[in-house]
Amino acid sequence: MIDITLDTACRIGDVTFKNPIVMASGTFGFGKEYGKLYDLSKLGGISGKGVTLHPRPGNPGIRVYETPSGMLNSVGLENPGVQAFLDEECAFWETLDTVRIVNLGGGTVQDYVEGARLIDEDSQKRNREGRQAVDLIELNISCPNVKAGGMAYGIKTCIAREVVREVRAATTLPLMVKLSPNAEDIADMARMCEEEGAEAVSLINTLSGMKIDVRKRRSVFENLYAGLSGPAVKPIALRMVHQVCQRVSIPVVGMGGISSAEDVIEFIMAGAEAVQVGTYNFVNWQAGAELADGVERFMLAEGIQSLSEIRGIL
Amino acid sequence: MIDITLDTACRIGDVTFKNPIVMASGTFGFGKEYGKLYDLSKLGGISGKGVTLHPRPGNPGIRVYETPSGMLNSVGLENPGVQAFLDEECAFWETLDTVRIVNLGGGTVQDYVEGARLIDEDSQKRNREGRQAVDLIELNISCPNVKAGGMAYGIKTCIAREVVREVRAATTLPLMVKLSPNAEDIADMARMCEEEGAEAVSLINTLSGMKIDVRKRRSVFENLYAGLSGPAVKPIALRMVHQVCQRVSIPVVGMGGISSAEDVIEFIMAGAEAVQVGTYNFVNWQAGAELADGVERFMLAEGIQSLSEIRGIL
Amino acid sequence: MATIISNRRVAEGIYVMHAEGHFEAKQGQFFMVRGWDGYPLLSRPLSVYDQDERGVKFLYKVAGEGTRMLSRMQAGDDVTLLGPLGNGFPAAKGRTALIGGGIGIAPLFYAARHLEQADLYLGYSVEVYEEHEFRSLGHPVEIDLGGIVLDRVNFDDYDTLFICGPEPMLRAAQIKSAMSSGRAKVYVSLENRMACGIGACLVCSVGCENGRKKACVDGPVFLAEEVVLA
Amino acid sequence: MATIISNRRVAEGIYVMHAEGHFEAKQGQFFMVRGWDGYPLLSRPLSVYDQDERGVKFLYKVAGEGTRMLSRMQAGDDVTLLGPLGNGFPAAKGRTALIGGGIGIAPLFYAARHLEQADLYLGYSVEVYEEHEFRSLGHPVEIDLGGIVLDRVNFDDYDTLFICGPEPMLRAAQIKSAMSSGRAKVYVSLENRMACGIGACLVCSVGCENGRKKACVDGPVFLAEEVVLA
Ligand SMILES: Cc1cc2nc3c(=O)[nH]c(=O)nc-3n(C[C@H](O)[C@H](O)[C@H](O)COP(=O)(O)OP(=O)(O)OC[C@H]3O[C@@H](n4cnc5c(N)ncnc54)[C@H](O)[C@@H]3O)c2cc1C
Ligand SMILES: Cc1cc2nc3c(=O)[nH]c(=O)nc-3n(C[C@H](O)[C@H](O)[C@H](O)COP(=O)(O)OP(=O)(O)OC[C@H]3O[C@@H](n4cnc5c(N)ncnc54)[C@H](O)[C@@H]3O)c2cc1C
Ligand SMILES: Cc1cc2nc3c(=O)[nH]c(=O)nc-3n(C[C@H](O)[C@H](O)[C@H](O)COP(=O)(O)O)c2cc1C
Ligand SMILES: Cc1cc2nc3c(=O)[nH]c(=O)nc-3n(C[C@H](O)[C@H](O)[C@H](O)COP(=O)(O)O)c2cc1C
Ligand code: FES
Ligand code: FES
Repeated sequence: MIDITLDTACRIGDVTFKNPIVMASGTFGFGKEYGKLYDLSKLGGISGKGVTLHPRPGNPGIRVYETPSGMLNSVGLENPGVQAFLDEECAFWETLDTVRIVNLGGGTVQDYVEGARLIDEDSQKRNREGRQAVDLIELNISCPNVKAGGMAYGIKTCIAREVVREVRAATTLPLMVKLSPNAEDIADMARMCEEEGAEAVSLINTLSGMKIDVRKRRSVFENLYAGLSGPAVKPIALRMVHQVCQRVSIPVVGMGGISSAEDVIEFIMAGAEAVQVGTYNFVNWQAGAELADGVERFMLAEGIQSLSEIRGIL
Repeated sequence: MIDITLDTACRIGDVTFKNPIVMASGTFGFGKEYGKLYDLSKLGGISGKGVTLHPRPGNPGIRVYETPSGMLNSVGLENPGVQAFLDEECAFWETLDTVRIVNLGGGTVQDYVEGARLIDEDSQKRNREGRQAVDLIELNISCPNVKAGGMAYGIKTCIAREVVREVRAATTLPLMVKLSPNAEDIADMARMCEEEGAEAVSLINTLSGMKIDVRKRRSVFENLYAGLSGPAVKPIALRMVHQVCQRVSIPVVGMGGISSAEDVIEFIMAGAEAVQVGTYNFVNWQAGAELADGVERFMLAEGIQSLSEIRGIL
Repeated sequence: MATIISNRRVAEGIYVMHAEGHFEAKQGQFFMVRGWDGYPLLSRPLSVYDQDERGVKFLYKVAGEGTRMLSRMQAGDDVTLLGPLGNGFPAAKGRTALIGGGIGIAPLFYAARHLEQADLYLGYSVEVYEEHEFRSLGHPVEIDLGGIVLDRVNFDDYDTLFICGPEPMLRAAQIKSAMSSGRAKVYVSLENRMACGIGACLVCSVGCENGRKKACVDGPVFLAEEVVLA
Repeated sequence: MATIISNRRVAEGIYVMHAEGHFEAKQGQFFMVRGWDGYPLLSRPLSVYDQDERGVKFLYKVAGEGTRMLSRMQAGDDVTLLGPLGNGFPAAKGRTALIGGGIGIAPLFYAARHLEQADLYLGYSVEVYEEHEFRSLGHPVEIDLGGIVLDRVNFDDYDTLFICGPEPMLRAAQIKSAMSSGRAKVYVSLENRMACGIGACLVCSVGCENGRKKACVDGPVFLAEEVVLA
């Protein structure tokens, strides 16, 4: 009998994930709810619900609409604000044996920077007390840029550069920038993040989509457009991850529609260091644990000892 | 009893479609096959399989792969060339009581222009003989631009402008430009087409996507990426059509995932003059006829007499 | 995974599914239900219609793709259930009425079964179903067919009201409540669209007087005066 | 729409569906089949296994989502059929053998039923099914379980060969044919992925010596020497 030790570890800078399965921002709360359904230490990591400097009520009206193999959401970044997150959720995060990622949104560069600074200070304070709650910041640049007339930072590289640069300067925590598939040139955007010193990029956020209620003759969503996620978008997400991996040498965290261990492997073969899983949490409440196991089963079946053997094989 | 006459007509320049249902290029051959399944005069129009100046064998290897609520195709513009199309298919097209659209692809600007000129000359010749086979040219700018290192014309407005301008100058037939959802800024692209004198734009072509065979450890497609279509992409397509309709005043023909009469109405409410139906032909072999009927039923049920009452209502 | 014990049609487009398992659901709680793998994507929230030693029952209406697929399932098939979820009905105080409109009657049966006193008002639009079951509970049952069931209830006759039904009915109940003496505490059960069902995604958010709440964990039962209906 | 007369399991993961209708299918033709509305998206191509006064039969293997859904359908359910499609087998000349590997045996039954003489070679990997049916045709039947069925056939003993099976088997047949005397005309039936099934979309394209052909209308049956297998 041969004893095989599988190496599923993934790395971003100095942060090590025990496996490539990270729960995606906005679909997993801050982990508490799913933590009642399974052991979160099965996971490579968790990206918390997106937080902004100031609390936000999110969007009014209908916030979810199912589409063929996908869903549109218009949560609109409802969150209690960075400070409340630090005060109320981080005690729980301190107890977790998995990589903890704060997803940070904003409206002005100043908001982003201020938010990052608060997180950084809190982190240093905890560190001095021998505690840690946050391992990584995920900078969500899909938020509307108040100055640029509401167009998201995530669309034009030149507009996004400023926010990445300033946030990079504001924190010593490892920084991962979450890219929008609505970007004009997502590979270019990723390259910019690398240039500005980000440790990693993650993609894709939701694709801008629309649903019209033909009887009411108006958009289902008060915000007109909403964000598409789920299996429907996977082919697009995989292509974008592959494109980005050709352009940067920092780690890339891939996501978009993942709903099986094979999907995870596809992203890794396309070059991703790790993946995130969003909508699939709603389909399978054990998603994280089952995908982590599934990846190991796949490796055993295919005789793969370390994910590095297949990463970026395409 | 009140006698209601429904007005389902749509217009592009001087061309009138009896209803908004047009069959999308590449999914309907040149109409002969589906013509055996139902009466093509039920349709607003037909856009033929894309043709290029020179015959093309298309891509080797697997050409189709099903994805959740969508499909990836990598046909690669297999076609007999413009001249063969004119010689072999146009006699049949002359007999059709529906709007006939030639979908024209190319690799160099010269190819596009030469192709357009051939179609134009043929059209003038037939006209002199009192015949007509082609009502409209649909210029497919998603083809790789040989000069720009294989990047599709459809991505950057400045690169596409040349081909639109030159083709516009090469033909007196009404010109519709088919836009790619992979464009950096699709509304900008549409605006450029309007500026260059196109009579209409149509969108969306397929979204670039990827599928990896995890056992073979390579892309399913020899061409690496392939084009995603079907219901999965509808929310994205609808949003793009709405965005484009906000930017141009020429008619917009919307498509992407349409598979019900309600889907058709959504695109019209988003501002489309007419729609095209692609992948749904594979799902429902009577798609064209049934959608045409379905639109009328919807109008009756909702008390709509003319599509202009609801067009662009959002 | 729960095995289906039975799944029978009780009226045109209306079914009762009995699924095996030991759940300890409270009155007014719900489950996220799916009877398929990946398509359709989301699970469907269904209220507890009844619960017995063998399992849980759902009374549901075929509204679209998901419920249509549920309706085609048969005894022996497996259904995936997450729950019981939600706050459920609070303890009823004093004279109590349960008012249901359409498929909104579903959560009232199990609630009524646990109440010593309750007046039941059931509103149907085209066909009456499960009347016998409701009557067998021994409470007074008033049936309305094709009318407005709320019109049959004098809010001031009661201390507690549980109301379930389509949104226009809930809005009407809010108005009626505001115009009444205020004797009755009026509770409504909302049917917001949901994704996770457990409080993690915020898509089911309800505008409340003091900020936003989650229909799936803070609800689905809310004080009528507290929620802002769109 | 065709009503299902029966749909029975004949081996692990193998089913025979009998669907009502008058079709006049030729041997070797196929239908595009769907037993659902929109999901999964595409219809599934299935060969004619047999045809009688009541309808058409398919012998199919559960390979993925679509065939799994077909396997769950029951007598009385409706299935959507487009067909018969494709060229079918040509007239067989001289001594003829029909060789099937795995579910590739499906189109051979109906073909054999219409031949005066035919030697049948059926290759199975784990379990033999429909043996009785094939034997009842009265032709010699050689069964291979777990081996390489092609090895049992001497191509030079025949004038016509119809071969159906997985792609590696078809490639092996091409090689074997090229190395034989050339007496036999060797035909293979391809199983390319399809979308429209009627020649309109070009996704089923087959590289042939003289240009590209469409598996759905120019095939699925081709001369082995003519096609380029990937
Ligand atoms: C807490 C709660 C309890 C419920 N209890 C019952 C019950 O006991 N019996 C019953 O028949 N129905 C009940 N409903 C409504 C039921 O969930 C919907 O009718 C069902 O989800 C429709 O799904 P569908 O696939 O048939 O329709 P589709 O229209 O195809 O559904 C598309 C999507 O919209 C969502 N959706 C559509 N209508 C509703 C709705 N009214 N409420 C919530 N989501 C909706 C679906 O969940 C799905 O994600 C309840 C809803 C909630 C929130
Ligand atoms: C002309 C022809 C005749 C056939 N006759 C039979 C038959 O008689 N009995 C039988 O069991 N099978 C037959 N097949 C194969 C059968 O079509 C596939 O097994 C089936 O489509 C798989 O669908 P799925 O949803 O179960 O699998 P999935 O893997 O979920 O299918 C996903 C997609 O890939 C396509 N696909 C997957 N495998 C194949 C394949 N081998 N061939 C073609 N498309 C595929 C499907 O059609 C679908 O679009 C035939 C194929 C062709 C082309
Ligand atoms: C309900 C919902 C809320 C989301 N909220 C956030 C968010 O706050 N911040 C963020 O960066 N991404 C957010 N996302 C995007 C996801 O993290 C992820 O990028 C996207 O859903 C694609 O992955 P999936 O297809 O696996 O869901 C949200 C997605 C959903 C469905
Ligand atoms: C098999 C296939 C072949 C296609 N070929 C062409 C083509 O030759 N020219 C073109 O402009 N678009 C082509 N398209 C794109 C369609 O015309 C349409 O833009 C796209 O499929 C989106 O619409 P749908 O979701 O309704 O299919 C093709 C699409 C498919 C699925
Ligand atoms: S449904 Fe996810 S929070 Fe309520
Ligand atoms: S499947 Fe469409 S041409 Fe053959």
